[in-house]
Amino acid sequence: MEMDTNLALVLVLTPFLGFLINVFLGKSLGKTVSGIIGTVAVAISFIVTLVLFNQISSTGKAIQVTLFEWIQISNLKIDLGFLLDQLSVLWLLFVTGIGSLIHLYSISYMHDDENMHKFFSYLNLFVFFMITLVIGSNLLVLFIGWEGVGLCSYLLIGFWHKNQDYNDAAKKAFIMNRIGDLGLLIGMFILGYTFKTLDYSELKQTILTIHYEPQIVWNISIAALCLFIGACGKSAQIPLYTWLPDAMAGPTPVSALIHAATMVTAGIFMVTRLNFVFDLATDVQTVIAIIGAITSLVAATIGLVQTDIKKVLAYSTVSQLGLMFLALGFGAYEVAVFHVITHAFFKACLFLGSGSVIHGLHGEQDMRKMGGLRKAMPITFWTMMISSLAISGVPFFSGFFSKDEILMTAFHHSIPLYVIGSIASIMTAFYMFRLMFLTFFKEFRGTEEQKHHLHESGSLITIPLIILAILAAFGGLISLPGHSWLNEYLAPLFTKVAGEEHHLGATEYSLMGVAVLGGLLGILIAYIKYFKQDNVPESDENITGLSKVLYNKYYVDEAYDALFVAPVNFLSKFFRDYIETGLSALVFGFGKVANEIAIQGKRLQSGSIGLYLFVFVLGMCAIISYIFLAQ
Amino acid sequence: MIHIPDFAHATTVQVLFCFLAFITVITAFLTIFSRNPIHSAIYLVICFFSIAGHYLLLNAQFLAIVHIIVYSGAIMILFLFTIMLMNLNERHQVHRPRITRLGAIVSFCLIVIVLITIFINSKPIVGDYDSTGEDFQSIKVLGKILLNEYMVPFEFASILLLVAMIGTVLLSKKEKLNK
Amino acid sequence: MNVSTILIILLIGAFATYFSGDKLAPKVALLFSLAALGCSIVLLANYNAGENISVINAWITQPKISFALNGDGLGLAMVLLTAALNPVIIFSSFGNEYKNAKGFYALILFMAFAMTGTFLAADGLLYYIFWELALIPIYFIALIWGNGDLEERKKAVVKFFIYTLAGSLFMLVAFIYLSQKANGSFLIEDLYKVELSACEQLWIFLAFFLAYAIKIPIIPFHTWQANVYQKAPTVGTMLLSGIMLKMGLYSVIRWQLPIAPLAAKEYMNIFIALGISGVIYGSIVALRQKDVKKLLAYSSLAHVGLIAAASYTLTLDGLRGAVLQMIAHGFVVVGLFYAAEIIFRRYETRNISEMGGIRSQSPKFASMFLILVLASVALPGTFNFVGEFTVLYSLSQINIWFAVLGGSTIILGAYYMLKMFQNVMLGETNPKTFADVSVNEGISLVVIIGVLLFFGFYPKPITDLITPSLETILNVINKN
Amino acid sequence: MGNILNQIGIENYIFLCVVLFCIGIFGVLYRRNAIIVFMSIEIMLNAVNLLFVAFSTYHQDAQGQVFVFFSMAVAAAEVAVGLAILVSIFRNLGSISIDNLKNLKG
Repeated sequence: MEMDTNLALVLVLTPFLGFLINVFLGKSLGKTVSGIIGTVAVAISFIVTLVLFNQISSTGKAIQVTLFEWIQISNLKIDLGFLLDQLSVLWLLFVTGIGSLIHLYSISYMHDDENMHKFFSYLNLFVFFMITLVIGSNLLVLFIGWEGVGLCSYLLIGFWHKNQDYNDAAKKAFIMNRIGDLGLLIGMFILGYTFKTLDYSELKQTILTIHYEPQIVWNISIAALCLFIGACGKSAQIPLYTWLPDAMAGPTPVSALIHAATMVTAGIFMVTRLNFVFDLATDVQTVIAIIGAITSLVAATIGLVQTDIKKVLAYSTVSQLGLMFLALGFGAYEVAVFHVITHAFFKACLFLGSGSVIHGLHGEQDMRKMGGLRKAMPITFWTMMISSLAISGVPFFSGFFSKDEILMTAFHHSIPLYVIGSIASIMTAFYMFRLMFLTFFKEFRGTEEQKHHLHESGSLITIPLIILAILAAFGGLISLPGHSWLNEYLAPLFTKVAGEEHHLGATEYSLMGVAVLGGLLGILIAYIKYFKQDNVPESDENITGLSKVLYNKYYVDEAYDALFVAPVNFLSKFFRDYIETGLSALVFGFGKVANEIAIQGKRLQSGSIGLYLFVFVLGMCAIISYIFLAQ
Repeated sequence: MIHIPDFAHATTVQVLFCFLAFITVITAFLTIFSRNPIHSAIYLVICFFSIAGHYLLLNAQFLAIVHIIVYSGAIMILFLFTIMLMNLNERHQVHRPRITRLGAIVSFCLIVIVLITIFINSKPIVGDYDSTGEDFQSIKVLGKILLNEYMVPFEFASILLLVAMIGTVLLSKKEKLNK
Repeated sequence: MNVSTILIILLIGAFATYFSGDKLAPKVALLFSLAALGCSIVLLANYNAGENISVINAWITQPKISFALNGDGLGLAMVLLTAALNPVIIFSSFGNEYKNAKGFYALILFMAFAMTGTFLAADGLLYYIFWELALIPIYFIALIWGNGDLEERKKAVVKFFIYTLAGSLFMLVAFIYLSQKANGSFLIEDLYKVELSACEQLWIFLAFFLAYAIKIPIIPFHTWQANVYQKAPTVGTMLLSGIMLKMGLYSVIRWQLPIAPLAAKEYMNIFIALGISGVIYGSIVALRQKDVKKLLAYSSLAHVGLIAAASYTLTLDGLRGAVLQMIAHGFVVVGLFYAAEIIFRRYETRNISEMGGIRSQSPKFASMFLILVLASVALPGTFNFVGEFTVLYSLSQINIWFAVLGGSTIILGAYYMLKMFQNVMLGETNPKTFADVSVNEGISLVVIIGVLLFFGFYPKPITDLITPSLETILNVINKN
Repeated sequence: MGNILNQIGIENYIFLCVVLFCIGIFGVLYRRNAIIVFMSIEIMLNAVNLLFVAFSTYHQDAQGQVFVFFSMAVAAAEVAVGLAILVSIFRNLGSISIDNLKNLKG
């Protein structure tokens, strides 16, 4: 037990130590050293995770570590403790694994930035919080990580803080997340109120043994809904998704690590972690499925017309997250987890690839000014190609297996949602290959200056790309249809029989075929439109009709501004200018009234002693008669 | 009810009381209504003497004597000196507006009515008054009480008088013009 | 050793400071405030060792007024807050030059004396005297050493003084009425025992409420706050927001609720709603403030609204959360005002629109400021989160909508604080140079941040300290 | 020695004192001359003193008389100071009509 505690502490605290070193000494250590420290810190965590993974997959037992009592609330005790089980270790594997790769990548990518030590300290802090989020033994420890990663996201989106647009994006991300956080808190309150505990294992015990009354079921439903709102905020689902595309203001490694591979999957982690709660709230599950499906479709349609390479990937991320929630909505947690993992591989690879491109073009992100990079950047091209094939669901790449399972699950539960998911998948294939064609094929459309400097990125950038591409290609092997290592590994977590193992019957094969065909169709359209016909998206002013609506993201941001931000600002102004002044005048009014009474009363004091005496005698008469005659 | 003395069978004491009371009231009235302040002062002296008579009637010799000394001797002399110092006479009679008079009469009537009503309404006082025969008001007894029980107030009275004296001197001292 | 020692130290300190001359005064004041801190720590140790540190002496026999100081956990926690913040506040003023410094620092110590007395007093009239005594120094501090136009300042400060004084008078009336019922005794135990009808309780409750609602302040009694915070010197603002506001909140728990529990239960929802509307109102008004100190004043309004709401839940969680949040808010708000003062020292302005682009010139200051901002929006890991979570949890036990509405502070709070942070610190490098924090400034901020982070992860000492006395109070509340 | 009140009756004293007191009040209200006002006040004081003595006899208790004694001391002091004030008023204003004393006007 002592050993486990130490391991867990090493796991959590190494990135934190890296953060501290970089914060306090980073500047004097120099850029490369601080980068190495940051990377090594995460790599150590990764190694510890491997040890733990080995231990857990061999023993199958979860490790529970309690450090000390944190918050006392009358009927629930909240410890600062860790729970290392199959789910958390799995999550840790790709958090620290991909985290290490991205740290490595950043050493080269951020080398020109004067605040590189700060960047690494923030990244380390992020990893620290992410690990806390994943291994917390109760919801409140999860919440530390949950808000902590939000903070790091804020810091990293606004990393180039001299640009106020970036700061706005960072602020927006933080506040949108906080809306979700409130939901999560409320969910926690209801759970705490109903079950008197927030500890996962105790919660599970209680829920599995409790006697179900309508009130309790109702509470669970509301709690699940609130928790889902929290997940919406963190995992960028409708209606709280608008921050994620804006979050691309941050450096590209950040987008890869936080806004694609790890942080945004926290919502899925939380739902999976609390699967026993969501299983009891079937109505909420339906809501989750519907929202997931709609998100995936809406984000995919917006992704069709974006011209910023990172924006395309961002909307793709939102869309893929939607698909994961679709799976969660059907109770197919292991399917969602599977997609989380494959998505982490290929999306991280895509983002890093796009980062490599941007790096090569000295900060150019507009795809209209790219093209023909295939020759100059072969490694980047091939790795991105593999990942694009994976995300498009081309057979035998990782995305094929995971996406197919989601669609299959959807098909078994709800045909309309299956159709929506499939359309989103086709669109995914289309816009990914639109991206590929616009970026890597045909002639270069940028300036001569840029063309002159085109070159493949250094090995620190390409090595992570290659590793991720390999994972993206073969990651699907962990959960082959019919023989799923992942399902077995995760089985102890779920109360229901892990998924409904699909028999690979005729339906399944035909579904697979439809999916493959859909993916190929998307690729084909992209090929025709952007390779054969040599189209280049029009410049901003010339966009019209439906594509203008799409290009402007359905005007959702504007709608939110008009619906929420503007009224609050108006109220603020109104309160400040009228209510505050009014209340103040009211208080001064008391003083004014007193003053006025005094001024009027002054006249009574005429100074005429005769009058005073007269009044005095009258008063005396009144008092005497009251005392003696009023009885 | 007001007990009206039966004059036919009045004792000496009763007659004396009526006489003194009559003088007291009349001179008090005259004090107020005299136009000349000097006359007022003279009437007031007579009034005070009659009150001293009442004190004697009530067998409070000590007070009667003190009263004559303090009021008739000291206070009234002070009044007379002041009046003479100011050289006040009828010429200084100030004009009294009608409203003042009306007010005065109204409030006078009012307070008389109120007090009389209270007096009538209150419980009748027993006709028999107990008399223990014990000496309670001779100079000897009063002196003991005053200098034992009321020692401290007595001393304070002296301080009061001293302070009043100093105050009077200060107040009436002619201030030099322009400081 | 008992709790009166700390009062004596502070009082002597006030006089010693006054007579030490303008040059030495700041150092003497710091010395005495540190001595008071040391004394309070010793007291804490004694208390934890089970010693009786309370004092009770007869003072006036008719009516029965005693010099009674109650050294229980709750009072001690508040005394510790005062004693810990006081040196920080005094030390933070070292960068400024004050005219007639001896008077200034003597008044600070005197105010600390009165506030400590308020937290300790266990006799209604003694408590009232300390309560009013605390008002006098801040009046002079704000009036004489404040900033801005003298006429405007006078208007704001006099309004504050008369407003709070008028509110307190109702409390005095309530106390006198209570002591009549308690056979002329003002002792808190006797007042707790007084049996009152529901109607009487309501009136008593309202009389107390007026005094506290103005002091805390709860809307709509807050109109003095923003102006006074803006006009007072920063030290005064820190004293007001860091400690003096807590006097009102503390008194709600110590006096108002146990004395009139029936009324508190009957009208609980109304008062909670009032507190929560303060949260929303304060947050919204804070959004559009141009002056940093005013913005912080409204944020303070929002936070104390939440604390007051929690106190009125009459649950252990609510009271505990309220106390935790009081202490946390005390530290964070002092830190934030100090940060505003640091900017003012360099830029001579409090206008947000004239700031910006500071972070690139002074990374250390920016980091500390950010931590304070984050603590103020209750990021987990800071002390404020522990408080706010407990508070919101207690509200959710009464009615989940209270928690939802009160919880809007974590959204709106993040909105206005981050907006402020962005406009003050971020953006293109400011053309005016901004020197990074000096050692002196750094020490104050680091102490505050250290406290916030330490108790953020390990609030147990404070929770253990306050819980028994809160339970006692709850027993009194629930006695019938 | 019997009680003198057996022959006169306390109510007669009360009646006398009330009348005397009312005369005093009337004088205060009716006259403008400050000295006469002062005299009226003395009449009122004496009315009260007389009542004290009467009740002292009624209760067979010396306390009332002691009180009268003190009230005389106070009256003496009062008259001395009051007249001094009047003198200085007269010196400044050349009149002692109370209508002229309006400096207390608010």
